[in-house]
Order: sequence, then structure tokens, then C-alpha cells
Amino acid sequence: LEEPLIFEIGSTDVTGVDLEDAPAHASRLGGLTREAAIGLPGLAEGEAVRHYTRLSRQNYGIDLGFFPLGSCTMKHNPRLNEKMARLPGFADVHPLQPQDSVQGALELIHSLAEWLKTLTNMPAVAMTPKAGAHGELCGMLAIRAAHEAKGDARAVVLVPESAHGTNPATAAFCGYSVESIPANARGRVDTDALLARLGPDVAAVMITNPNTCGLFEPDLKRIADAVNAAGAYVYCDGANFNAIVGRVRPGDLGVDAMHINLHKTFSTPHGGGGPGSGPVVFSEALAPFAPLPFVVEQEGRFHLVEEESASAEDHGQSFGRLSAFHGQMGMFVRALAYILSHGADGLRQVSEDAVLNANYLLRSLDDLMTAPFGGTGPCMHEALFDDSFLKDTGLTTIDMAKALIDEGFHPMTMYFPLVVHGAMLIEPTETESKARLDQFITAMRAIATAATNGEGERFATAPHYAPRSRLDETRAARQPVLSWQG
Amino acid sequence: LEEPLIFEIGSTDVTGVDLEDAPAHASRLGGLTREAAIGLPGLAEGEAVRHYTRLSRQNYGIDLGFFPLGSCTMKHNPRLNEKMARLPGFADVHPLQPQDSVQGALELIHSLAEWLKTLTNMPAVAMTPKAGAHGELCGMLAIRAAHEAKGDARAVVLVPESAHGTNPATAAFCGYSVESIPANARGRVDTDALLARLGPDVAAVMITNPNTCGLFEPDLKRIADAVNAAGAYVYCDGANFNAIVGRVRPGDLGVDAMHINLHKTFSTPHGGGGPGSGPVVFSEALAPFAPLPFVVEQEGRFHLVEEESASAEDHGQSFGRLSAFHGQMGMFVRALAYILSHGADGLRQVSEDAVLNANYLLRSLDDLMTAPFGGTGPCMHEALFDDSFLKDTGLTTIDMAKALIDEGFHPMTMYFPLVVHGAMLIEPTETESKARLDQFITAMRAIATAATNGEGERFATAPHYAPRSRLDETRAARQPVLSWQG
Amino acid sequence: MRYLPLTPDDRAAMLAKVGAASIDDLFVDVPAGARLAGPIPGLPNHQPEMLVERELTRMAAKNMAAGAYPFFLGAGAYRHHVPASVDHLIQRGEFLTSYTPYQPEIAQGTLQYLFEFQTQVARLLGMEVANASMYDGSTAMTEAIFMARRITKRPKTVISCGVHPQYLRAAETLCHFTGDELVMGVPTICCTPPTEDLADVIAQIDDQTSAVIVQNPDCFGHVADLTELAAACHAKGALLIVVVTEVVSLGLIKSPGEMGADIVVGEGQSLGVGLQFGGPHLGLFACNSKHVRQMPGRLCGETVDADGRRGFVLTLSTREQHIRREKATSNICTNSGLMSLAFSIHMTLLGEKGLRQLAALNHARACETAERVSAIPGVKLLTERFFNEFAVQLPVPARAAVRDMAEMGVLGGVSAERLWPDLPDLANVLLITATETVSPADIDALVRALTEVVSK
Amino acid sequence: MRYLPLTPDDRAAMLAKVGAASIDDLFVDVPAGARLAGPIPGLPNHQPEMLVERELTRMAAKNMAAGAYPFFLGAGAYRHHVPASVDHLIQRGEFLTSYTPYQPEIAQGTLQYLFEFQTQVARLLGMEVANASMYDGSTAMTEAIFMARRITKRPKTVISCGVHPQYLRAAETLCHFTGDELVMGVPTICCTPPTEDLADVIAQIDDQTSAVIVQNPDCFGHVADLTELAAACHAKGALLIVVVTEVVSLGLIKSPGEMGADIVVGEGQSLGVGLQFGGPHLGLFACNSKHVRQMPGRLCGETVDADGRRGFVLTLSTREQHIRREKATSNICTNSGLMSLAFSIHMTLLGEKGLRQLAALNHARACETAERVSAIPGVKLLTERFFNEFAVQLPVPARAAVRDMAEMGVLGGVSAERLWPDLPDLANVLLITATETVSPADIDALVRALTEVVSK
Repeated sequence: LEEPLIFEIGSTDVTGVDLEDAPAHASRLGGLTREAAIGLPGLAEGEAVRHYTRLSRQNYGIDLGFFPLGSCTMKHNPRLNEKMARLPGFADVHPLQPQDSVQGALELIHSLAEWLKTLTNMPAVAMTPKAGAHGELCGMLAIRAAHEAKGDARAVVLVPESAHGTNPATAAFCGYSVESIPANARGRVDTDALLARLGPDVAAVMITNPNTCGLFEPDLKRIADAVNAAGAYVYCDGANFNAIVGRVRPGDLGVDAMHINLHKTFSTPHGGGGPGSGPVVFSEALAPFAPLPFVVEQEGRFHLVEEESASAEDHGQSFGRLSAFHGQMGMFVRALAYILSHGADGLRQVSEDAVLNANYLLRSLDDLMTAPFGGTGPCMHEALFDDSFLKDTGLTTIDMAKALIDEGFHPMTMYFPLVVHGAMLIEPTETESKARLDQFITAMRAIATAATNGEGERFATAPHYAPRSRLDETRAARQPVLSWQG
Repeated sequence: LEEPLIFEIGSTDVTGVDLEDAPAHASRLGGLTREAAIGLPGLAEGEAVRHYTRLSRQNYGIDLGFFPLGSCTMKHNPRLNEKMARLPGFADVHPLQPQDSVQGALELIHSLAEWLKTLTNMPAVAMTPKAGAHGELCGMLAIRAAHEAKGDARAVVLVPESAHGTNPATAAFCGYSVESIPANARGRVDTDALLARLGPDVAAVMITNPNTCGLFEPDLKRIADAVNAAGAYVYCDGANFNAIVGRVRPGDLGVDAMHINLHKTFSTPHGGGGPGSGPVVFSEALAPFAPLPFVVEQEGRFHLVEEESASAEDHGQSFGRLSAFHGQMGMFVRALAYILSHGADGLRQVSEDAVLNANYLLRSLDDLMTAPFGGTGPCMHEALFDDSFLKDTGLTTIDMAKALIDEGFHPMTMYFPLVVHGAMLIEPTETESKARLDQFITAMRAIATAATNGEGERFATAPHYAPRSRLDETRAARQPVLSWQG
Repeated sequence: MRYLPLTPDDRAAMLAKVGAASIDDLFVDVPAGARLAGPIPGLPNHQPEMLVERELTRMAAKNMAAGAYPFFLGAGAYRHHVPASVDHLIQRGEFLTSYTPYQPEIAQGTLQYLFEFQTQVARLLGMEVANASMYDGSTAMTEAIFMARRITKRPKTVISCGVHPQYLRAAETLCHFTGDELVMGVPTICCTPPTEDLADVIAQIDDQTSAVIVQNPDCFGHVADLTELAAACHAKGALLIVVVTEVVSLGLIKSPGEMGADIVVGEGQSLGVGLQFGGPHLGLFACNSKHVRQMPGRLCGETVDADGRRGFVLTLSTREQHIRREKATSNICTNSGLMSLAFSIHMTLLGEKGLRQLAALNHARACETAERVSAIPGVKLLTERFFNEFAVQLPVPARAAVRDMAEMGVLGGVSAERLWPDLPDLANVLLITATETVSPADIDALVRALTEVVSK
Repeated sequence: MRYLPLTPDDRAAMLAKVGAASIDDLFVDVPAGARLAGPIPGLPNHQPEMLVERELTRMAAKNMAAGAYPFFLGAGAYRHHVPASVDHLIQRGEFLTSYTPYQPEIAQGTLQYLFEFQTQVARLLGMEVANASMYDGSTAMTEAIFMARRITKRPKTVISCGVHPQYLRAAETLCHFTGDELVMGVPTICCTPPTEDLADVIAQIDDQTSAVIVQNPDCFGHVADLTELAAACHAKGALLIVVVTEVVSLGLIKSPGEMGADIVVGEGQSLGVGLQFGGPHLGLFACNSKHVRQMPGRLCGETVDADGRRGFVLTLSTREQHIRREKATSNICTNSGLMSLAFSIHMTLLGEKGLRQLAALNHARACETAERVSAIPGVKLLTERFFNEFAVQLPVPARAAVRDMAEMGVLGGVSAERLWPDLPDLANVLLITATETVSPADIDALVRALTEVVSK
């Protein structure tokens, strides 16, 4: 059943709240009263609950089933974490309360920071970035600040062609020019090409490990040493940290900065597109440039270092502030709950199971579907396929994805990474059971078999059993309707 | 998509909880260890969340749409009430804690009791009954105790034929024999027949007002006076209190006892069949026999009167205890939140809107569907139809109900009350908007028109768009499979 | 009014449709003497959500919430850690705001979890069949007495002294009016060991005995082997009814079914439900298949739909009040649907593995607590074989000890006098429960507090 | 491990399928120097849910939760009562655990509420188009600077002294590296009345000016008519960017769009989101249609599906990083999806009627607070025209006053020094906010506490 828009069912005369009557008082607005109608419809509480409940049922979430979206780490979101984030002592605290009144909140930030540093074997962490891309920005600004402090302006950032789009976008956003480094035939960065490009104009290399093909970059340490020797820094995109968390410490691989998507590796829910949180760990070289504010512990008391003490030497080289306030507290609480629940042993098991699940999928499908780097050895947390096996079938990656919807699964990531044609990137995560994977394998094999046997014409118009059939995206972009005009 | 049973997907080796290791300790069980396998499957948290989330989606609830189930008062359940009931100060309190440590909980019970007494204009209330039928039992036991105190054993209870099945069941359950009183042509109890039957063997009359035809019993006060004069008591079934709450006080109608379904009138959620809560208000005559325990206020302190002071004269005639502990605290919290939110003015508006909505439905449908008592004047909170208009169509009340499912509505109550043939009892409640009622009217009119025009053959096999088609209830009863045997 | 969607314009249009000049016209059947011109006097008007929240929060804050203090109460209501996912799931609107599943085509969610719940409960209790829940353990026990009478057609029920006294009071209340005869043991400090009490009980069984009721673990925490008692009942044609108030114990000790029970009733609040100041709780009711048609309460059964797909329905409802009226097996209508869901989810999260671990942890904590407490001078352990609850004899009245400990911030147990006010012999007996929620620091706090109050 | 469903048997079977002898075989690409034989040293192992809950509850209890005290803080984060249904609904698993709606066929729930949200935000701010949310207000403001530069191709942005200083710091940080020039006003006690400041700002506009940024109400609470400023901007070909940190004000005061703004950025946490110790909050971003292709962030648009049914998709994504890479309008990827849902639900519950009532109540509470506070000897009201927030001059340093009041159990405001540590002139200035959550008793408590601290 279709659910109308609130503008079609609500009324500006209806409200779903009751408020005390405002005591009579002379206005202090200086006559700037809003008089024209605004056009905001209201609904009584019951109708509002219905509207959003019914809308929710047109969505697919992890809570409904397998969600193997590559690069997104769609793992189970523990409900304890939701409960903890709603404790009034965390959720109902103002960021500018006196520090004595928020010692527990500061302790939590500090405690999570310590975990992140230990898990990565990195000496410093910036907690304020609000998402992965914001973390990248934080890392790149620290790199710019470090070069600037040395009086060594460098203009170029090297980015492998397999990188997430955010990497070049971020580098450009903070004023760098971006050069692309090709991948080799094994799906890794071409180390020789990269090393050859190093020079006095190169400020940094941005690299993802495990990379966007779901493969570990075995040369990273060697690259990092060379980059550092050339006076540049290594930024590691930590989007895929889940594959190695608890098992490999990026600090041991020589990286200078890496963001950690708390909403991926540490399971704060994606919420239909956010909020995220992207703390950045730093090497000794970059630590002095970390942004304000940050938390320090002194004899059991926690202190939030803000601008007011900007002249103090402990952060004299900080590159400044990234946003108002102190970061995504709600995500910190969830992440710490996740981390304490797993512990060092559990996190190691997380990476092992995530990697095992991906390899199990890879080896259960690579006889039917083409795995471009399947021959190079095990994958990490993602199994990558391409569309070679669809050649001459008339079907595409998108048809495979939409066909999966009809089987009750969320599709894998399509057409990314760009280094292979018609990519299908499958990330199962560690919270999927073998039974669930076997279900998916069965469905996937049936689809792939039908496709290659010429019985897949129905996939071209899939999904058939979803709330909507394929949507006209071209029309949406050509004649944008971005708000209700009725 | 079908959701398997937990026994088909879980494993006795899997658990979705982590526990501290039990410290080594000599067992004090005396060797009575459970050794055989129990057969309880476990699921990791993520899979458990999925199982129940997916199951929930096979249910219809008020949150999804209109739920006009007559006699059940399916109104919106405010979410504030859920939040309040979960405050640790209410939810995480043990019933046997020292009374000084639960003063707030006792205050809440007392406060709700005061509201119920004032709303009904009755001098006493028993809070412990756990549901409507339990409230009936409480009321009838008080009546038995009152007769017993007078040394006046009476054996008969009069129950109108339109009564809920619980009324005769309850009377029988506590040892009375039950006699039925017919309804008159106007859908009310036959007052003359009732008065004629009064006599020294009649202990009580059980009557529902508004009655199960959704009609007010105009003679109730006259009946009550006559019943009392004959040495008997009037038990009023309060299931339909929503029609008059805030507008009419049952104490003004002469009743001696009435239960109040907190899960109906005061909107504690039905939860797929409970829990409920059924406090009983009493007249002066029955008040001394009210059950233990109860709460009294003394100078701002709240005291729970239990058996320990059973010798004290304040409850020397109490008929005893109905259950362990002090009643449905979780429901009390929700009910009080509801009551405080509405207040005296809001509750009056509740009954007015509930009655208006029902009459609006009645008059929007009675040209197409037969309303057996529609000619007698306005209805109260329910609109009653019968199946006369389906004569010769080959369709039945149940077909109408199942056809409604395909229109996205929960069906009305079918085949109750028994005083009309093929009853359809529609209770909209006050939390439905006019737009929602109009939707329902449109659907109902289309169904009724199709049925009477001979275009309703598809209704006989409806629903067609539900998670299941009609289920074989006969098979379930003939060969009961009451637990999983796989 | 935030919950009322009708606008004044809506009301006017609807009154016009109805043909009424005013809302009063719809209440014409109300006699003049009962008509009120305005809101009921003496009551406040509606309030914003924020103020209602503030008022209820104020009341809640006046209570000592168990989780904020060392906590050792049991005696029929047990505090266990409930995983956060349980409460999240039972608040799904489709569960929370649904009705009794009378329309099974759109209630398979409720029906399937009830079927799963029935199976879990039956297995946990060691029985063949369980119903879809009752109000609570105490009312379930009374229903069991009547069910046994329907089966045996005998008038007398013998009840062990170890049954929770409030359960007993509830049964007495009803049996007083129904004429069912109850023969009840009276607990004394010396009678409490279960074997002696069971011998007393066995001695009471005669050919008028419909059933024997025994609680295990009993209200003093005693754990008993009921096999012999079951045999004695069956030899006389009586039924054995076993009451279980702490279902977590069944992860460690033999089930009533394995020991020969005919009917098992229980309180299920330990799993999923919580303390709730006593309600809503969750009544469990199980028996063997041959007696199922005498069982009270709702039952869910498997069947198929018109397309042959497996599905579930409420079944055997010819036992029930809405069909059978005065001939019903019980007047019960509402059950504890949402609580049975909470129980079932918690049980599914535990699984057999988790349940056994949980039970072992409870037992270990209780053993440690018993050892520490009984080492306090003047304190004597009365219960030798127990699960997570035991009785101790204090040198001082237990009621005052409990109150004094509460003032010291320790919720230290339940005084036997609270439950058996008529038995002065038990005035110094304290019932102590230790579940997995008790930390070593909590035990230290209890020992400190108890040491202080007994030395007063 | 309660979240990990693989059993040891599963793992063995899967390794066999994969052809690996052990899990280590799957990590062969990790260089030897980075291999760890076991769990990372120096960290504890996994813990039961109960103990994690206990630990986090301990930390939470160390904070003064705003709801438990008289509370008067604002300065960019406002405490409002959020109806309980908001949090209930955003926890629906289908919302909570979904991803960015890249597969629109199974994400219409998210997409439709984003479309509704965009419409609500655009109307509230008085603009034609709003995006699907940004991280927060401060980062949205920085994005607006860059967006204006892309439109005007000019280097300079003039910023009023009334803009939240942490917003300013965030912009400065980035502009330092991008080369965007910022001209910033410096607040002083005498410059704070908005008309004088706006005159200063207008005087700064030249033909190199890309945009002017002004906050309304500003960080001292001043409410200003921006019509003249807008005209001055447009006369010079510059854009007017208006920052709104308290969206509830828009129920009472004229919207930025009505006063001529070209871009409006805002912080939406006032509705639905709560304080959250500063995050996650909700960035709002709106402009007029002609600039939409230069707008950063995600956009949802209406379209039809293959069967002609209305549906929604993410659109104009050629602006975005995942398509355009280094040529994107922004590097932003994640938005504040769940917070925008909370905002939208709260706004739907309020409706225009409720929003206007809410704004009126806020204003009334603030007026009363201002009157009471400014009657305290030595305390001077600095803000004449305000909505729910105002500044006062104290006879003592405000920072110490805030600290002392907190010790007395009153969260009495934000010291200007906390925000402008480099401006000693503001050391005695206290920013006070009063929303609908402030009760008359709270105002009394503030007056008592403030009276005491200023007379020290």
C-alpha cells in the first residue's frame, strides 16, 4: 500500500504536541514576526506513528537480512549500544557545560581514544571528525600543517586509481592537486609506479588497506618507508579496517594517519546515511598538528583542551578546529560499548570471521562468476567479482544486483572499484552465520546460472517483488523535483 | 518470505549472550543436576533480531493502520507511556522491597486509584486484578463476600444474553449458577424481564454499559435501584467505559462494582494478547470486602496494606488476595501517564470523539449495510451491523471481514454480540482521524456494494494480499500440534 | 490534544452527517441525573508531555531502583540481566499494538512466536504441552487446582509448606468460594528441609486427593527430588502439580517433568520481563498431552493455509470463555502476550548453552554469598541444598534488619515475616537471593551491612 | 561472543572449503613484522553485556544531565523537549540499520522521509531547496563559503561578529589552506547590538566579496532584520549567507529567505536530536533553485518507477565525490540521515501550529528570565531584541560564576569567555538561554544562584 506524503495527509491546523500556554509577555522581537504561512503540516501522534512506521516498512536494513554491500561493513548493530547512547548522562549533556560537570563524558572520549591508539599502535588520535571523509580531511590538513611547519609547501597527492572517490575529493578540497597511480595485475597498487613518482612536490600518498578490491597491500610498509624518506606522508583510508582490526596494527605498517569509521568497524548504525564518526590516528610526525579540541587526563581528572589555552605549548602546532564542539559523542558511546563487549580477543575474532566469511563466499561462487583477482590468493573481508561471466548474456552487473533484491537480499556494491569492469563487491562481515551465507550462495548461484544459461531475461526488469520497480533516475536529474510543490 | 522457526535455524551450541565464567564452587544441588538435553536453540544476537523483526512484519497493529475491532478499544498507544513504564524507578523495583524504598511506586498506585475513583464517582477501588476477566472475578468475589457477611447465601447471577462470554464464565468460576436475561427489540436488556426475575436467590446482576451492541442502557439506574432493593448487587462490565469516560460517572448510575480495562480505556498496549490490567471500583456497600493488598496514604507517606496487618480493622472484611504481589505496575504507569496527559477535559473529549466517530461510521454505512438498532437513535462508541444485507449473496460476515484485510484494514469484530445474526461490530475509537474514517467508509462501501451486486465472489477466498490465506482451523483443533516436534 | 486528530471543523462536519445538532444529542440515553455539563469536577485538565514526564520521573526517583544498589531479593521475583535487544524487539509496533490474534492471516508474527514460546516452555519444564501464558505464576497455580479437580473429580488439594505464601493466599481466596478443599503445610524452621516436608505431604495423600502441590526450588530455596512424591501421588490417583518460581534454575536442576509432574505452573518473569514491582509478570502452564483439553488459557497450534503453507492459529478455543461461556475451563481472556514474547526472545538469545551457563553462574554466586553470610557470627544457614536462594536465621528480627540495611543502601533480602506474618517462629529468618547480577563487591557490601545490623 | 554466529564447527568447514589449513593462511599478505601471534597486547578481553552496561552507566552517572537541573545553556545547542515517539520511531530497525539509499527500490522509506525533510527545511528557512542534511551547522557554514565562491568566483567572505565563534574557527581552519579570505568582525560589548554590527558588515562589502555571513539570532541572542543587508549584498553581486543555530526561532521570527538570503545553513539539533554533548547534530543547508547544482551534499528527488508509480531517488549525484572524485562540490559522503529523520518526525508532530506555539513559549520564558535576571543588582541585560537567548554583563567573571552555579546545582549559562577566550572585554558576559524546558521554579533557582555568585 502506498504511503502518502505528510503534505498530503497533514494539516497546518493539527498538532501532535501539547504545550503550556505561553504566559502573556511583551514581545522582545522588535517587530520581526513571521506572519506569512510556512506550510508545515502537523499530524496527531497516532497518525505520525503510522506514517513513519509504514514508511519504514519500505526499507531494507540489516535487521531484515543479509546486506553484503562492499566497502560499507554492514554488520549487526548491537542494541546495547543504542541503549547506552541514550543514557541521559551522555545524551542530555550540553557541550559547553563546565568541565567538572561532564567528567564522565570526557572520560568516555579519552577511554575510546586510548583503545583506538592501542588497536592501531599509533601515538595520537583526533576524535572530532564527523565521518570518514571528514577524517580524511583531518588527516590531510595535518599533513598540510606538517609540511607548512617545515616551510616545505608541496602540492601533489598521489592516489591509487582504486581509491574511494572521497580520497581525491578530499585532497582537492584542501587544496592539493591529485595524481592517480595505477593498479597492478594483482589488484594492488603498482608499487614501482608509485615509488617512481615520489619527489619533492609530493606531499602525501593516500592508500587504502585492505584496498578497495578487498586485498591486503603487502608492500605498504615498504611504500611507507619510501614515502617518509621522500619527505612525504602516508594517509591510509581506514574504511576497510574491519578486515584487520584486532589482528594487524596499522602503526606497524608505517602509516602516518588513518581514519577509522566508527560506523563501519565499530558498528554504530548507518541510519540510512549517517551520522558517522571518523576519528583519525596519527604517527609521531603528525601528532603535534592534531586538531582542537582534545581530551587529556591529569591525575584521574579529564580536561578538554580548547582554544582558550591555544597558547599553551601542548598543542601550539594544532591545525585548528574542524567543527563546533567535540565530535560525535553518540557514536563514541556506541563504539566504546562495542569495543568493550568484544575486547582484544573478540576483535581479533571479528577480523578472522569477516575474512573467513569473505573467502568462503569467494570460493563458493568463483566457479560460476569471474573473480578477477581470485587467482592471487585469499581475499580479505570482501569478495570481488566482475561482469566477464555475463559477456554475451545481455545482462549487466545492475541486473544481477536487482535480481538479488527479488531473492530477499540487499545487493552487493556495484561498479566499484573502478579498476575492474562491472565490479560486484561483496562484504559479508563477521556477523553473518554460515547458514545465512549458504542461503546467499544458493541464491547467487541460481541467478548466475540462469544468467549464463540465457534464462535471465527477467533480471533485466528486476526487482519484481520490491516496493518499487526500477526508478527513472534520469528523469529525476533532468527535471529535479526536490521538494513537494502540491 | 517465509520465516523459519527458531528450532529450524538455531542451535543448542550457539548463544547470543556472554556471561562471566562461574567461579569454581562445590555444588549445593544435592546431585539433582539436569543432564539430559533440553532442546533449546540459541541464536547470535544479530540473527535473533532478524528473526523477531521479520516475524513482526507478519503482524498487523494499530501502528500500521485502522483497527476497528469492536469491544476492544484499539486506540493509539502513546509512546511516552512506554518510556515512563521503563524508568528504572518503576520497572526495576522488587515487589517485596521495604516500603520506605518504594514510596514513589506506592504513590503512583495511590494516585491512579484516586483518579479512577473520581472518574467513576465510586468510593473504593481494587487495583490488583490483572485483566478484565480478573476484575470481574474480583467484583463477583466481593459480592459473594458481602452476601456471606450478611449470612445470606444466594446462588444465582443474572446475565443479559448480550454479555461478553467472560461474564457468565466468571460467575460460574466463583460458584454461581448463571441465568440469562433476553434483550429487547431496541438492543437493550429487557428491563421488565430482569426485574421480574429478581428475588432472594439472586445475588447479582452483571450488565455491560454501554452494552455490547454499542448502546447505552437507559434503564440502568432504575435497574440498579431495584436490584439493590432486592438485596442484590449490580456488577457493571466496564469494557466499554471508553464511550463515557470523562462524561458519565458509573457511580451516578447506581452500580456496585465495575472493572476498568486499563488496556482499553486508558490505552496500555494490547501486546498481541496482554498483559492487561483490570482495577475494580466499588460502591460503599462492597468497599469493605475489597481484596488485599491496597495502598493508603497517611500524612504524605504511602503504606501498602498486606496480610501482615490482616487483623487490623481497616480491612477486616477483605475477601483476601487475588494473586501474588500488588498488581500490574507497568500498566498503572502507562495508564496514569495517559490520564495525566488527557486530564478531565481531554477525557471528556475522548468519549465525545469516540462516540462521534462511531455515529459517523454508522450513518455513513447504514444505507448499504443493515444496522439492526440503527433506528433506535444514536449509538455510543460502536456501530453494529448484521448480515441481513448479505442474504442471498452467498457471502457471510467472515467474508466481509477477510475482504477488509485486502483493503489494508484490520477487520471489525465478527459474530459478536450474539443477539444479532452475523454481527459486525465496528469500534473506531477517538484516535482515528476523519480522513482515516473516510478511507474506511470508502473501502467498506465498495465491498458492500460488490457483495450485494453479486460481484463479491473473490471475498469468499479473501484475503489474497496477506501473509497467509485462510487457515485451516478445523485441522488445528482435530489434530492439535501445539509444540514443535521436528 | 496531541492524541486526538479531529479538528473542530471535522467535528462540525461529522455532526452534520450524523444529523445531530451537538455532541450532547449523541448522549441522549444518559439519564438526566448522570449528565455532567462539563469535565468531571475535582480533576486537573490535560498536560503537555513534558510535564507528565516530569511528574512521573519525580515519582520514579523516590524509589530505590534495584540496579543502583547491592540487591539480594527473590522470593518469587528474580532480578536477571535482560539483553537490551529484548526490549528493543518487543517495542516493534507490530508486536506492541496488535491484538489477540483472532485474524490469523495478519497475525502470524504473534502466532509463530507463541508456538515457539509454547515449545520452549514445554521443553524447559520437561512437559509435552504448554499454553500461551497466564497472568502470572500465582493465578496459574489456582487454575491448576481447578484443572486437576476437573480431571480427577476429587475435592482435596494438599499443598507443601514450601509454596510461596502469596500463591497460597490467592488459591485460598478462590477455593473458599468454590468449595475446593486445601490442606496446607505450615513451615517451621525445623520442617523446612524438603525431605521431611515431602514425607508429611505424602502422608496426607488419600483417595479424595485431587492433587499435591509442591514448589521447587521452594520458597526457602530448597531443591528437592520429587520423583518419590510423584510416585506416591500416582499410586493414589492424584496429580502432582509443581510450581516453579525461578525458571533459571531449570538450566541446572532436573525439570519437574523429568521427576514425574502432571501439571507444571511457573512464573516466567526471570527471563525477559524483569521485576516490574510485581507486574506484569508471566504465568507459565504446562501439562502432558492427554490433559490438554482440560487446560485453561489460550493455545496456539500449527496448521496450513488454503495454499498449503504452514501457518499458526489459536486452537482448542472450545475450552474458552468466549465460546463456552459459563462452561469454560476458565474465565481467562487476556494472557501475557507481550511478556511471553520477551521471555521467548531472551530464551532464544540464551539458547541451551547460555541458559546452562547462566544457571551455573547464579548457583556459584549464591554459594559464595551463602558461605560469606553464614560466616557472620550469629547467622545460620538454614537451606542446605539450594539453587540461587537460601534462608538464614539471624540473631535479630529479619524485618528490622532488612529495613536497616536498606537505609545503608543495601537491599539485603526478604524477611520471612513479610511473607508469613502469622508465623512468629520465622521472625528472624531472612531469605537471600544471589543471581548473576550480584557482583563480588555487592556481596562484600551485604556482608558489611548484615554484620552491622546483627551486631546492633 | 554474542555477536559472532560462527561456531568452531562452522569455521572448520569453511576453512576446508576455502582450502586453508588455518585462519593464518588467509592473512599471508601481512608482512611478518606486522603479524601478531595473539590478541593485541595491553587490552582486556571481551565482557558480558551486563558488565559493559555497568561500566558505561558509571561514566554516564559522573555527568550532570541537563534534565536533572535548572538548565540555561544555549550558544549553538539548545535543549528542547523531544516527544517520546520520535526516538521510538527512529529505532525502527528498517530505518536504523539501513544504508545510504543507493538501491531505491528497497529504500523508499528513507528516500520519502528525506524528500519530506527537504521540503520541511526549505519551508522553515524560507528557501526553495534544501539538501538531505550535512554533518552539523558549523561544517555546513564552511561548505557555504566554498559554494558561494564557486558561484561568484570571488575570494572574500565577510563574517559578522555575531557568528558562533566555533563555526568561525572551523571555517578559518579550512580557509587557511584553501586560500579563501575571511574578514571577520570582532565582537565587543558595545558592538553587539545588531544594527551597528550590520552597518560595519555592509561597509566591508566590495567587488571582491563573494559572500556575507550573518547569524540570526546571533550568538548573543540578537535578532536582526536582514533585509537591508541582503540588498547591500546583492547590489555588490555578493551572496548573503545566513546561519541559524536555533531553528525553533523560525516559528516566531521572519525567515532568512523572507529577508533575502541566498544560502541558509543551520543547526537542526533543536528538533528531534537533543544535546548529545555536541554530536551527532544535524546540518541544514538550503538555497534557491538556481544554485542547486553548486550545492554540496546529498539530494533526494521525485521520479517515477517503471510502472509509473511515484518514487524517490538520490539525484544530481554528478556533484558528488563518488562520481566526480576530485572535481566534486564537496568531499562529503555521510550525512546525518537518522538525525534528519528525528528532525522531520518532530517537525511533523509539531506542525505549523505547534511550532508557532513552541516558539512563543520559548520567547515568553526567555523574556521572563531576562526580566528576573536583569533585576539582580549588578547584572545588566545586553541584548535588547532576542528570541530565547540573551547576554548579560555580570559584575564578576562569568566563567567562575558558571562554575560556582554548577556547584550549587544550577547550569546557569555559557560564559562568553568559553567561546571568545581571546577577548578579555567579554570576560564578564554570560549567555543565558531559556527554552520551554525551563520551569518557573528553574528561573527562581537561577535567580537565587546568580544573586549569590554575583554578590561574592
